[in-house]
Amino acid sequence: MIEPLFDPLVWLILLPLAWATLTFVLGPGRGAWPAIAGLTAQCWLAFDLAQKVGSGGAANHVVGGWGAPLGIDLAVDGLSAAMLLLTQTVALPLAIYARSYFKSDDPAGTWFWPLMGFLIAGLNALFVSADLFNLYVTLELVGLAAVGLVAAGGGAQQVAAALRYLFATLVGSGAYLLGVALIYGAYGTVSVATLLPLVTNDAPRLVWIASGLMVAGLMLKTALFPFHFWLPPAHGGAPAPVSALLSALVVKASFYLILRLWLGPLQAVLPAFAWLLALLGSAAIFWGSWQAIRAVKLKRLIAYSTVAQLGYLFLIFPLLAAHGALQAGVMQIFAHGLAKAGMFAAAGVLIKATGQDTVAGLAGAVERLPVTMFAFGLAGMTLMGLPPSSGFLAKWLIIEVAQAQGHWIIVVVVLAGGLLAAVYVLRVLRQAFLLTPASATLTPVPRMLEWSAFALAAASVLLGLRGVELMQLLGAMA
Amino acid sequence: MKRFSLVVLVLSLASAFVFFLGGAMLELGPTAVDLRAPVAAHLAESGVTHPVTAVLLNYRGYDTLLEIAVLLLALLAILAVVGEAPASPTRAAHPVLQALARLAVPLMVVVAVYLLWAGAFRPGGAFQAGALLAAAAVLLHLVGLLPSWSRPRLGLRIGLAAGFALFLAVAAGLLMQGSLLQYPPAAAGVLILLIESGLTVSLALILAGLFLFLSREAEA
Amino acid sequence: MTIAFDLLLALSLLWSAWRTLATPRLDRAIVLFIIFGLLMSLAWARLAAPDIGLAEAAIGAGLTGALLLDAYGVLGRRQGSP
Amino acid sequence: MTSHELLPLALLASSLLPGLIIFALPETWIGVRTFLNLFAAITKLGLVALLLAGVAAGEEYGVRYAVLPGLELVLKADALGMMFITLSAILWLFTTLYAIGYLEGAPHRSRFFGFFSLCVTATMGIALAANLFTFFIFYELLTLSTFPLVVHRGTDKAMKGGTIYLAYTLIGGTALLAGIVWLHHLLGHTEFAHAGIAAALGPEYAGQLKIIFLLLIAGVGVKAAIVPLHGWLPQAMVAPAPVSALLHAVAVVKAGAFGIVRIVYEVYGVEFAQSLELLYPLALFAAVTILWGSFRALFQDDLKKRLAYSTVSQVSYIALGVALFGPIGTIGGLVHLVHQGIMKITLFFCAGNYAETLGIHKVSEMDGAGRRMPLTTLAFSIGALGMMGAPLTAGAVSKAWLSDGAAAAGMDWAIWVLWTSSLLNAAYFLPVLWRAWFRPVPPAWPEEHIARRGWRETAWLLLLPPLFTAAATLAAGTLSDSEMSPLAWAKLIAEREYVVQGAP
Amino acid sequence: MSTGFIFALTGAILFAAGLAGVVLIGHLLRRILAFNLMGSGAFLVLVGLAQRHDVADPVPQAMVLTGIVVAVAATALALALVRKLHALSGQLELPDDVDD
Repeated sequence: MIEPLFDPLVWLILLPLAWATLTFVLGPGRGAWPAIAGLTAQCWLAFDLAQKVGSGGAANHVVGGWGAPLGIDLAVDGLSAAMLLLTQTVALPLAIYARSYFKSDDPAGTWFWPLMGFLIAGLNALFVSADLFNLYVTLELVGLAAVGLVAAGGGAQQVAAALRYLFATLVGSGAYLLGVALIYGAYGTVSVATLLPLVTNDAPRLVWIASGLMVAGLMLKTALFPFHFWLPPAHGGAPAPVSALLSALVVKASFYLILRLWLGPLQAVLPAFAWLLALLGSAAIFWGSWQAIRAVKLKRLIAYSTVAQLGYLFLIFPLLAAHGALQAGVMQIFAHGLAKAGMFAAAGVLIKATGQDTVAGLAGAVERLPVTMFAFGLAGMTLMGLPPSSGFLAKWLIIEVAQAQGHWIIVVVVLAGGLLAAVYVLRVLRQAFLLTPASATLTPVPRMLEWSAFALAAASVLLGLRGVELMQLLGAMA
Repeated sequence: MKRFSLVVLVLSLASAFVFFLGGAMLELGPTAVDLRAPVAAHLAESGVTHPVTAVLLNYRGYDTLLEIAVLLLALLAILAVVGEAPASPTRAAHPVLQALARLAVPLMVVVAVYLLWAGAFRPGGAFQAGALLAAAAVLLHLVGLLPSWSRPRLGLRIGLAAGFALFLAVAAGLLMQGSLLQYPPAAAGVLILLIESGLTVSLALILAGLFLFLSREAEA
Repeated sequence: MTIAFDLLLALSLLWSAWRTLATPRLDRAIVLFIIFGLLMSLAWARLAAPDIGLAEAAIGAGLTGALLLDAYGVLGRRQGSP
Repeated sequence: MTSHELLPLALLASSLLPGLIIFALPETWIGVRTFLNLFAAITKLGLVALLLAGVAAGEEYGVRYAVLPGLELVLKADALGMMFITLSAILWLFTTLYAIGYLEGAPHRSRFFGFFSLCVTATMGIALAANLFTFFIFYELLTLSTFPLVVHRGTDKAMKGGTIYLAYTLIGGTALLAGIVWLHHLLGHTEFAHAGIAAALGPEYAGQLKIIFLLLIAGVGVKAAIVPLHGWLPQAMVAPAPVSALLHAVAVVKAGAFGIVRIVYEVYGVEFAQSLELLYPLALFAAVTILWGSFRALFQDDLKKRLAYSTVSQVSYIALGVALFGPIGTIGGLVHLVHQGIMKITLFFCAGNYAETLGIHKVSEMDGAGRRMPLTTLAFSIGALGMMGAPLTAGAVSKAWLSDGAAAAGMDWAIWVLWTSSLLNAAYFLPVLWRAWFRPVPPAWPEEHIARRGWRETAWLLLLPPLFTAAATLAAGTLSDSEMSPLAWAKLIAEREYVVQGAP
Repeated sequence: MSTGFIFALTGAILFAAGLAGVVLIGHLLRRILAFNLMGSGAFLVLVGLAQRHDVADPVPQAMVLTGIVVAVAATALALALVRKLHALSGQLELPDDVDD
C-alpha cells in the first residue's frame, strides 16, 4: 500500500491541473517552462508508479475515503500504468517541441499551454478512474481540450474541422453517458469494482443496449472506420504539435476505455461484439492506408495512416481470450504513439522549412533536412512494422496470437496492412530522396524541432529492442 | 430523393431504438445496489445535511473538481478560438429597462448569496448561486450597463481560476491526513462552504465570461 | 391525477423538442428551446430534484438561451431549414 | 560479458559505430571519413581473423538477448557463418577502397558511406544470426539500408529501380515473416542446429512444414534472385558501381543464398528436407534460374545488366548445390558462395572502371578497351573465364564439385544444366573479351574522364581492387587443396553438417 | 407507470430525436440545439430510470448537475466555433472536407 500523500497516481492528475491553471493565470503565450517542468516531474512519477505496480501489483486510491460504490476509486494496474507512462513520455518531448514551434506572435500558441495541461490531466485521470460516470467527465475534459487545441487560431478550414470533431466527440460521449445512465438504472451503481461481479451474461437486455451505446460512442471517439470521417481534417489541419498529441494519445484514450470495459465490468457482454470490431478494424486498415496512399497533403497522409494504424488495435478483440493479445495491443499503442508523434513532429519541421504541406513539395528534403527525414524514416519503419522497431514486435505478437488460435484472416490482414503502410511511407521517402529542385527555398528551423522529432521516432524503434519490461508491467493486471 | 431516404432511414432507426430501449426499461427488476442508504447513513460525517450537496461536494467531490476544470477549460478554448477583439460598445437600451435592471441585480445577488448558504441543508449551492450571478451580469450587459470583455486581464484571469485553484489546493492539502478530498468530519462543513464560496465567484465569472467574451464580437 | 399531469408534461416536452428541430424559423426554434428548458425544470421538480430544476432554469434555459439568442443576433437571420 | 560474448558484438560494432559517426560528419571532412572507413574495415578483418582461428579450433562464440519473453536475439559464430563473414569482410575492404576512388568529388558521400557501413553490419548480422528471428531482423535491415544506396543518385531512374527493389524485397520479407512466426508457433523457438530442428515435429505436421518451407524459401529466394523472383536485380543496376559490386555481387544476393543454406541444413535438416521431398523442386527452380539468367544475359547490351543476369544465373549454382542431396554437392554450393563473390565483384569493379575512365556502359562500346586499359581488361578476362569455369580459375573448382555432387546424387540432368550454362556463359562473355582485345581502338571514347598516366590506365584506387580480386580468383583455383582455401573450409562445414547425421 | 418511468421514456425519445437531429440537420445552430436535446434526454433517463419507483436518489441528481454544467460548457464552445466559422467564411453549415 502506498502512502496516500506520496501516491504518484494522484499527483499525476493534480500536477497537470496545477500547471494548467498556473499557465492560464500567467497569460497568453506564457508558461512553457512551468509546463515542461511539470511534465518532467510527471515522467518521473509515471516511471515511479510503473515500478511500484510492476513490483507491488495493482493499487487503489480511495478518493474522499468513502470507497466505491458511494465514493469514487482511482485504480492503477499494469495496463493503466503503461498508458500513463506512454502519455508522459510522449508529452514531454512534444512540449519541448511546441516551445520552439509556436513563435510568440502565433495565435495558435496563445493558450496552448493551459489547454495542453488540461488535456494531459484529463488523459491521466481517464487512465486511472474506476467509476463509469467519472470516466464520462474525464472524456469530456479530454474532448473539449482537444477541440480547443485544434481550433486555436486557425482559419476557416481548421475551425470547420474543429466543429466536425466537436460534434463527433460530443455525440460520442453523449452515447456513452446514456449507456452509463442505463447501467446505473440496472444496477444502482457506476463503480467498476462493484459492477464486475454483478454483470453476468444473463444480464437484462437493457445492459446489452447500454454496452452497445458505450462502445459505439467510444468507437466514434476513436475514429474507428466508418466513424473516422472527423479525424483526417482535425489531425491533418491542426498545428503539428497538436496533431502529434491527438494522434499519439487522445484517440488511444477512448480505445483504452473500450479495452477497460472489455476486460473489466462488461467482460460478460462485450465479447459478443468481438468480430464486428475486428471487421471494422480491418476495413480501417485498408481504407485508411488507401486514402493515405492517395493523399495530396503530407499531414493528411499521416492522419489517414492513423486511421489505418488504429485498425490494428481492434484486431485484438477476437483474440483477447488468449494470453498475448493484450500485450500485442499495448505494444501497438506504444509503437504508434511514439512513431506517430515523431512523424507529425517531423512533418511540422518539413512544412515550416519548405513552406508547403504537400508530399510533392518534399523533393530534396533528404539533402536539406537529413535529421528530420531520418526521423521520418525511423517512424515509418515502425508504422510498416519492420524490425527492429516496436511496430515489428506488435506485428509479431498479433500474428503469433492469431496463429495460435487459427485466425488466419487476421494474420493476412496484418501482413497486408504492413505492405500498404510501406507504400505510403515510401511515397514520402521516395519524394524526399529526389534531387532538390532549383526553385526550392528553405526557411531555417530551430534545431530543437528536428531533434525532438528525432528523439520520438528513435524511441519508437529502440522500444523494439527493449519490450521485456513493458510486457512484465502488463503482467501486473488487476 | 437520396436525402429523403436518409431521413426515413435515420428516423426509423431512432424509433426502433426507442422501442427496444423502452421495452428493455420495462423489464427491469430492483437494482442490486441502492446508494440511498449509505448516502443517508454518512450524511452526518459529510458536513452538510442536504444529500445532493453531500454527493456533489463530498462523496463525489472529485467529479465536481474535474467538472469545474471542464468549465474553465471551455472558457479557455473559447478564448483560444475567438482570439483578441476590441470590447464592444455597451448597447444603448431603454432607460426603463436599465432602471429595472438596477433594481433586479442587487436582488439577484442577495438571492445568490442565500442559495449559496442554503446549499448546505436544502436545494441550492454554488452552481445555482454562480449561475444566478452570471445571469445578473448578462442582464447588466444586455441593458447596456456592463461592456463585454475584450481580453482576460490578470485580475480577471485570477478571478476565473481562483475557485478551481482553491478547490484543487484543498483537495491536495487533504492528502496530508488522508486520501484525496477526504474531509475530516469535523472540518467538512467549513471546508465545503469555503470551497463553495470560492466556486460561486469563479463560476459566476466563468459563466458570465462564456457570454461576455462571445458577445463582444457581436458588433465587431 | 399526477400521472396525467406527468404525461401532459412529458408530451409538451416532446412537442417543444420536436418544434425546436422542425420549425422553419430559427429565432422561433431558439425560443422553443428556451421553453423546452423551462418545461425541463418543471419535470425536474416532478422528479423531486429541485436542485436540478434550479440549475436547469438558470443554466439550461437561461444562460444557454441567452447564448443562443446572442449568437442568432450576430449570425443574422439566415434560416436553416430542418 | 566474456570475450566469447563480446567478439560477435564487436564484429557488428566495428562497422555500425563508424557508420553512425560518418552520418554525422560534414561532407567536407574527407580525410576523417576515409580514415574511419579504412580503420573500420581493417579492424573488422582483424576481428574476423580472431574468430576464424577460434572457430577452427572448435571454440563457441555467441551471445543472447531477450527482446520479448520467449523471443531472443541470438548471435553465434559458426563455421558456415564465418565463411560468409570472411568473404564479406575482405571484399568490404576492397570495395571501400574502390568506392573512395570512384566517388571522388561526388555529393552526399557521408550519407553513402554511412548506409554502406550499415549494409555491411546487416550482412554480418545475417551471417552471425543463430535463429530465424535474428536472421529476419538483419535481413530486413539489409533491405532498408540498401535502399538509400540504390537511389543514391536521386534521379527518377534511380527511384524506379529503388522502388522495384523495395517492392520485391518487402513482399519477400512478408512471406519470410509469416513462415518464421508460423514455425516459431509450432516449435516455440527457431534456433539453427546441425541436422535441423523441424524434424522434431511429428509426421502430422508434414503438410504445414511444406507450406512453411515454401514461404521461407520464397522469402529468401527474392534476394537470391531465383526465377521468377529475380526481377529487381537488373533494375537495381542503376546504383553506383561499388554498390552493384558489393551489394549485388556479394551482400544482398549472397544473403539470400546463405539463407537458403541455413534453412535447408539447419532449420529443416538436409535429410528431413529430402524426406519431405522439398529438395527436388528447389533443385528444379535453381536449374531453371541458372539457364534463364544465362539466356537473358546473352541479349543485354548494357554491360552491368549483362553482369546482373549473369549473377542471377550464378547465384543459383549455390541453391543447386544445396539441393543436391549429399556432401559433395554441398561443398560445391558452399565453395561457390565464395568463388562467385570474388569473381563477380571483379567483373563489377572492371565495369565500373570502364564507365568511370572511358564512359563505356555498353558492350558495343567495348571495342579496343583492352588496348587502352590492359590491366582492367586482364582482370575482367580472368573473372569472365572464371565464370565460364575455365581451368585454373575458382569457377573450375566450384563446377567440378557441383557436377560430381550431381552425379553422386544421381541427378544427371543437373550436370547437363551446368554444362549448358557454362556454354551460355562463354557465349555472352567471349564476345566482350574479343571486342576488348582484338577490335581496333575507336577514334574517340564515349567520354574520357581519366587520362592515361604512363602505364597507369586509371586511378590507383580503381585499379588495385580488381587486380587483387582477380588474383584471388586464380589463387582459389590453383591452391584449392591448401589448408586456407575456401574449399578446405567448405569441406569442414560439410563434414560438420553431415557427420552429425552419420552420412558418408 | 411511475413518474420516474414516464420521464425516463421521454428522455429516451428526446435522446433519439436529438441524435437524429445532429445527424440530419446541416445548420450548425440547429445542430447545437439538437445536441442539447440529446443531452437533456440522457439526463432524464439517468434520474428517471433510477427513480422509477419514485424514491428520490441524490446520486444521479448530483451527476445530472455535473452533466448540465458540462453541457453548457460544450454548447458555449460550439457556439464560439460556429461564430468564428461564420466570421471567417460566412458559412453556417460545415463545408465538405477536401484534401488539396
